Amino acid sequence: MKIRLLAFATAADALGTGETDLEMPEGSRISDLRSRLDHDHPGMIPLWPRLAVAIDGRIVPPDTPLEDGAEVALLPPVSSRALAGGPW
Amino acid sequence: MKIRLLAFATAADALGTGETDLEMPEGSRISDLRSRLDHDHPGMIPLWPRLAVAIDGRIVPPDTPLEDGAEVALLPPVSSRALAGGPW
Amino acid sequence: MVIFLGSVRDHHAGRPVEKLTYSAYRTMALEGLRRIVTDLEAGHENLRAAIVHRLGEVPVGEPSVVIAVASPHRAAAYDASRTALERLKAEIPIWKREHYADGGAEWREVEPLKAEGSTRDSVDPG
Amino acid sequence: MVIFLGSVRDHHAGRPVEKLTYSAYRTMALEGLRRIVTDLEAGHENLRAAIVHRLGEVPVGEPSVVIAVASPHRAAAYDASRTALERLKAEIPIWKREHYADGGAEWREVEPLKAEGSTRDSVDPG
Repeated sequence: MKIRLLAFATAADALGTGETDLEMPEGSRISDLRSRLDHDHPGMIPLWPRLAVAIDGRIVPPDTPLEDGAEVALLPPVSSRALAGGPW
Repeated sequence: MKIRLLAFATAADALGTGETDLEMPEGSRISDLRSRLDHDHPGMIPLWPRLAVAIDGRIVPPDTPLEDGAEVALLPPVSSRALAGGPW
Repeated sequence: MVIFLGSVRDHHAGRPVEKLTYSAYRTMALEGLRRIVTDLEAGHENLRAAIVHRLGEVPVGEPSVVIAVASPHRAAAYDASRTALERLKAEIPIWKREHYADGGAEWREVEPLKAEGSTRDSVDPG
Repeated sequence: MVIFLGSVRDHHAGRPVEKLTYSAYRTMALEGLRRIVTDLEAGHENLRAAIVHRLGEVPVGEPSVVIAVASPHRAAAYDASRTALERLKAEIPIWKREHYADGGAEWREVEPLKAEGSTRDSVDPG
């Protein structure tokens, strides 16, 4: 199956792209996608503990199955806390 | 002694003017001014319980002595509570 | 930056309002507004505030009050904006007269005017 | 009406900032902003809200975010404005990169993105 992968901010930097199509084996889950990205782009490894992952615009748990045609987005932290007392 | 009397909103309506000079006996206090105004303008009588009085721009107690040249202002309630839940 | 715009509503207690006229004890009102701004700016580093209140006739729908507060800290900006508004309504000698669509007009006088700082109660000279 | 303007500050942690660039997951960000507006408007009768966030390059001093809330009730307007701002910062997938006067640039990534409603914690896929 084919998924569309979107990445933003530091995740885009680590992948070298913000948008790409990936062929994944049937039955793959987000955890499988993660293994593959970590292998091809080791810069991803330290990011995962603070990444959220969305499928088709909804944040989902890490073992969520992928489906053909899904848009999977890697969402680094946003800047809320820095802004709580501070700068925009 | 001569004082300048300012009145606003319903107090101005009751006095028929927003600004007038008054000759008061030496030693007069705000309470004496009140008696005089109530005599000349009975429409003032119901207003006092909710009026504030300022001398030269400061809200003062009811027995404050008047001084020659003082600017005495009769200040009806403002609209804060109506606005608390509501309209400007 | 937090900006509050207070606009004239088109009704009061179900009665259609056409316009307001605001009248003020100008010197005391200006001094009071300056005092509010000074207090707010003293309360937070790098906070700046400005308050403008229109006087005279203001048609329905137009703003009569603008409060602008700039601060690097958003919580401080919101708090200062609200404090300015509450103090303005309690301490500043500005009165409003509502002119109704049916031809009548009434002063809206609700709360006895508060002395500065809004903690002291107003003085009842009666 | 309460208007919040969020502007780009000229420093971060003592380091002079020249500009920011904002990037977004546009479809999800727009949907999230609409959800915030819908929630706020559902929470108070006659309340109306609008949120705008600039993307791309924003120079120091210029606003990047505007939140406007109109309500006949001022407390509701202030509360909704703040809620919108806090939710925007926690739930909306918009990232900012600071470009420093010394030539460096860094993504500011502080809080893992929250799922909608901001009560659930973000999901850690690790």
